[in-house]
Amino acid sequence: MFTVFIDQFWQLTVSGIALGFIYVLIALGYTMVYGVLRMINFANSEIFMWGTFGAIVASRDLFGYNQTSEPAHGAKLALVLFVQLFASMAFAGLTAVTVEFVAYRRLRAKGTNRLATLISAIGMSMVLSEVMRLLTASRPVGSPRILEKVILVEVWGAQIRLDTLITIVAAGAIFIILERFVKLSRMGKAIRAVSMNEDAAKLMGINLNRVITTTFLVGGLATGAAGFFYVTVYEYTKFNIGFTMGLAAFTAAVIGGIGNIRGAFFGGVALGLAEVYASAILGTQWKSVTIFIVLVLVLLFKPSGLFGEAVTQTRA
Amino acid sequence: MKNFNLRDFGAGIWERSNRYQRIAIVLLVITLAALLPFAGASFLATPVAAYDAVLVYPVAIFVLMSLGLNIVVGKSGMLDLGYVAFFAIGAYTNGLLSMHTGLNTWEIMPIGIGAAMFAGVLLGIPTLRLRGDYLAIVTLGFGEIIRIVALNVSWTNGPNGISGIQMPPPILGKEFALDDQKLFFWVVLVMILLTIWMIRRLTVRRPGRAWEAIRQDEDAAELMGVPTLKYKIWSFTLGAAIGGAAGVLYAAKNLFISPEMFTLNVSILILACVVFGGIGNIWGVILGGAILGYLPDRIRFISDARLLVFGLVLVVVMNFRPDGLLPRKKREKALIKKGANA
Amino acid sequence: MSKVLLKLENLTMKFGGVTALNEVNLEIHEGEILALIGPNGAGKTTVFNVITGVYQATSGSVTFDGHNLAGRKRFQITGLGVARTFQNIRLFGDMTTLENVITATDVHKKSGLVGALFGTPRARREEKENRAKAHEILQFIGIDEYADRLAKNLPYGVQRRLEIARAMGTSPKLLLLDEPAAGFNPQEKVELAATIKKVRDAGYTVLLIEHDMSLIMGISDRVAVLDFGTKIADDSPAVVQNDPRVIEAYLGVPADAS
Amino acid sequence: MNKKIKASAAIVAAIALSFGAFATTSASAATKTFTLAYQGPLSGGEASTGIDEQNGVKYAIKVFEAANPGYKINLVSVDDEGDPAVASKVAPGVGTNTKIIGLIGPAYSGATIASLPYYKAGNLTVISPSATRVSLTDPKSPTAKSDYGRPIFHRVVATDDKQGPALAKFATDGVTSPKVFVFDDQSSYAVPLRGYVEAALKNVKGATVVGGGDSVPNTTTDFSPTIAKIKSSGANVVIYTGYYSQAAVFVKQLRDSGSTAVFAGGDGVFNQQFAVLAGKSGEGAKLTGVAGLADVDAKIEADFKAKIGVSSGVYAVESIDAANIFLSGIKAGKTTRAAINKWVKSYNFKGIAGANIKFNQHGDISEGGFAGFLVTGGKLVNKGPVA
Repeated sequence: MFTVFIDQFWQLTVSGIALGFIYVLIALGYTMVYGVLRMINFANSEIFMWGTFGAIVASRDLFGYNQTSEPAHGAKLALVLFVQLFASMAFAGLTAVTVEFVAYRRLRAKGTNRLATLISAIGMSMVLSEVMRLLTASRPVGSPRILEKVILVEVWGAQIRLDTLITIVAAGAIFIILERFVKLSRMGKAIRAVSMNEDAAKLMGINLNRVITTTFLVGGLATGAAGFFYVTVYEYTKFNIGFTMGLAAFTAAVIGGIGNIRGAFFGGVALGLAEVYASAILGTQWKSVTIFIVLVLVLLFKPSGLFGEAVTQTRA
Repeated sequence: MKNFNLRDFGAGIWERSNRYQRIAIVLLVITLAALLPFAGASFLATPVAAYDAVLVYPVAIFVLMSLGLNIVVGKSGMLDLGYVAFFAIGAYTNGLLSMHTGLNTWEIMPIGIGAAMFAGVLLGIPTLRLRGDYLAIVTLGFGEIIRIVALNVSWTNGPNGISGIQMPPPILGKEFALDDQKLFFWVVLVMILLTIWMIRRLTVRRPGRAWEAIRQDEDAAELMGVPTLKYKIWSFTLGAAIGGAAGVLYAAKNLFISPEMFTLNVSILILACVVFGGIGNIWGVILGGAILGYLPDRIRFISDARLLVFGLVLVVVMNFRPDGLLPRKKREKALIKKGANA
Repeated sequence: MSKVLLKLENLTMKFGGVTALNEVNLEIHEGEILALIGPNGAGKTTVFNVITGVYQATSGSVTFDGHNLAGRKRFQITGLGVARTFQNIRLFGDMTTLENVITATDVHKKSGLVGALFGTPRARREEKENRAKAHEILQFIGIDEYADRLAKNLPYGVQRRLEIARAMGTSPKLLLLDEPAAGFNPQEKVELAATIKKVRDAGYTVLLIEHDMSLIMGISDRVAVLDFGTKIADDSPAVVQNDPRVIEAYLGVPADAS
Repeated sequence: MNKKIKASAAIVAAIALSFGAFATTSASAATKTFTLAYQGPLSGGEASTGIDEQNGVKYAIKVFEAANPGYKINLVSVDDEGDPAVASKVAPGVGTNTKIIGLIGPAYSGATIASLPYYKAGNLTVISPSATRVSLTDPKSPTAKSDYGRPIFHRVVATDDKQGPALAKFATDGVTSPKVFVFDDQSSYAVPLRGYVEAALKNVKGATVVGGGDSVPNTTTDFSPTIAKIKSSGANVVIYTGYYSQAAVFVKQLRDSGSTAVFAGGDGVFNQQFAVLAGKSGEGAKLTGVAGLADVDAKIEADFKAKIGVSSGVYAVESIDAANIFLSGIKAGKTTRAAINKWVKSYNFKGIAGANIKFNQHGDISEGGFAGFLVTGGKLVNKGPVA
């Protein structure tokens, strides 16, 4: 049972961290919105899915790649990857802002009815995934190999591949940029002000709609970046991939403490590792069960996640 | 009539009626519902799928499950995203018992309900201390766990599912038939009526007040002496019981069950029924279950874009009627009694 | 002197590094009105929260009517006979005034879910008793005319009174009132003072948090003063009023500064 | 009138409109009109399979109508989303709609089992192009009482217990002392097939099953734990029972990890799209399947593309064959459910792949088996039947 785990421990760890970094970025999408609106953005999984298509559209339609194309090298490689990343983020960011505008804004103006918002979000995610299903005729879409997956080094039996390295470094960098943005920029401060006290923030002259749109945009950009890495690593997407990835990322956000940006980071990495370890030890079929049991245990001892919600509202 | 709305209109009629008129109204409504399966030739007809079968599942069983989930989400304010778990437990209880024993549907029913309630208590005790969205994700996880277990252990036949479940034995000499599901619809209708009776009984008395207080302000409720955890577990368990009953019926109607029937989508769909119709209001929830159960089959002619339209309907209705089609009571008794229309 | 109903001994409450209550000792006697005063953030509401079980004390003990309250659940403490109101009104807005009170009267009833479902004689009887008792309390407080109105639609003053009525619904021995006069005009305050006296005369013991000095001086039997979590005075209103430490706490002028 | 009313009015209007748009299928004209149905996943995650199969059926009907003026065939699309729950919702309607005299499908075994009771009750003959579960035609299986489809169920596809040995044999062919790692995608297609493959491997000389296998939910795209298991077990052959899209994602990751183990898959992987999606990593993959339309007859494939507008997809040959059995029956004047059933039972003609189609008493075709395919140069190259 544990032979694979022991035998391949470092390889599993590397894979888990790489997967975890993708979760981190999607979790950021959930956590940003939750921090400000105290609401699960159920459509975030589909925003991610649209992000993956951004990368595909960029490579296919802008650079003319198809399934039989050769991988790119040097400056061209950097250019293609950069444009793909940009396209993924743009697709997802736009989708996120649209979701906010169509599914949430009106309800928010009417006051707080969390469940109506949740159902509206669920409806919106159905719309998003169905539109993509019709556009792709329900078929999986492959991405050509743009980045050659060279094994760079092998340490303790763990292969560090180029795509793994790029994912960890770039996703980490994007995370840090967004985290700094929320911490330091004027807009970021406004976002945090709203998340602490909406009414007070309004009184301070903060334009609530602009802040919320920005929050969705930032969350969408992070989620979109995750879409790019997903396509680069797995070279595949389909209209229904959002659900599984979204659920895992959301779980990660909750484990870390939803609404807490650092929590999203640790939650995401922890989930990536837990998933890979559990698959190796118990069999891949039990990975979700393991994750949910971990989740329940975490919540029983830390009812608002490992790092807690950014703002504790509990007052009695 | 400036602020006409259907809910208050209906409530108004009810408030103004005397005992005999009320009995007449109830009988009339029940009769109309019981006659529904005969309306198959009207505009209600469903393309492709058989109308009487659609009435049983999804429509009637969705209504039943929505009523059950409404106790949890609507009455006591706990967001449960794993309601399908209890449905699955009921269905699998029926499947396994009818495979291994000679018990019939009605004998299995109490066992299925009991199993679902037991699971409800088991899940409820550790998790119902959690609030809001944390509870939501934990229940969601529970629903997935049940499905994954059913998929991966051998005694449930794994992904192959359980086939050959017995049809219920005849009732009052009338046989259940595959090509005519009226009898089955009436059975589910009776279950729905029982559930409505139960909910109405409970809501006007102590449990209803406790749930309502918990929903509105859990801390205040506990400080006013409401044993909140106990009533939350009761609410959860009653919801589970109804979900389990629906599961037993579903397995008996379907004759075949497999894990892929019990995905998260079912939980979400039932929650959508509750919120769409009018959370907290029995009549709203019934309407929601009926419409959302029925609509996808009614609009099969737009086959490919069916789910797209369904999603759009959810978004539009929620945006224009956030409290659902028939929202929970908002007006005060005194005003209705006077028949005033402010 | 009558018997001690509630006793706080060396009560300390810490939140992380912040000490909200520091070794507080306090006794409340049966049948008195005790006012708890102090500047904002002095820890008054924290005292309420510890007594009612919202917080578990870091150290020290709370004894009520011979029962140690440590580790008891909130609803059990309410069942023993402690009830409170909230500074920021926390009524059940979607329930009627009457239902708010009945919810509280349920605490001493025996019938539960099964009784309600099958309409057992006991459940029916208890429902009737509840209803009668609730109306009685509403009449006592003087808001029975609002019985069928939704709580969220009531005028502000009535909501404040309903908070008291709801707490009385639990048949408490000790009533904790958290700033019941907040937002009242002088006329309403006078009426409220009369009501609180009436409540005490009906046999309840009252612990009151309030800022309005004239109200406190008018009705309290005793006044305790908290400052930064420490009790600095505990005596009759007249004595406390002239205590230099109390004046310092309120005005911020150190007594020995010169 | 306030906003609320306007809003609800709009909703009501929208619903009414969509109801109004529903018109009953037009009544039959002067020409002889008959109705067949296709059942399979036409929406949802599995839709591509159903759409491909239905295209095959549509093609067969077009060819038939062109060759036989005066005949008009209506095709009812029965969308079961590949989901037994949906199937049991739509099947009663199909079973009682006696206009439908024959049904091609259902595509999936689970949906078939859920539908069977209703079709048995209505004596509706079905011919499935792709439901491969053994119990459907096995009177001795423990679940025969419900699964056994006689007399109405037939299929023009070989069963899992035939494919298991074929796949085991083909995968290990030419590998000295094969150590085989087998894993599935948790679907009701893949899990039983994996069982048959593992059982058959016991009979392959020198072969051992290693690593304990794995069961990977078909929504997974990260196969690193599975690959870790494969490496740890030292397997030199990897067999996947699942579908082509996951297989392509997997085989890429397998090759990227430096593994050179033989990759093999069953008819779920057997799809031109596998080679396209997997690219270079797919080279040398061994697949078992039944030859596709393009492979069988390039001329028909060209005609198919001209008539339908897209290339043929999975199970195109089987779908066309199944449709042709019904169509020839209609031509022969068998236009009731009972007559069609008799016709199908005694059917004995060549299918488009050249082999004779004749059903045995359980509804299985007596001929037909699996061929082995090797992915070479991005194409699936037929290596001949595996017996």
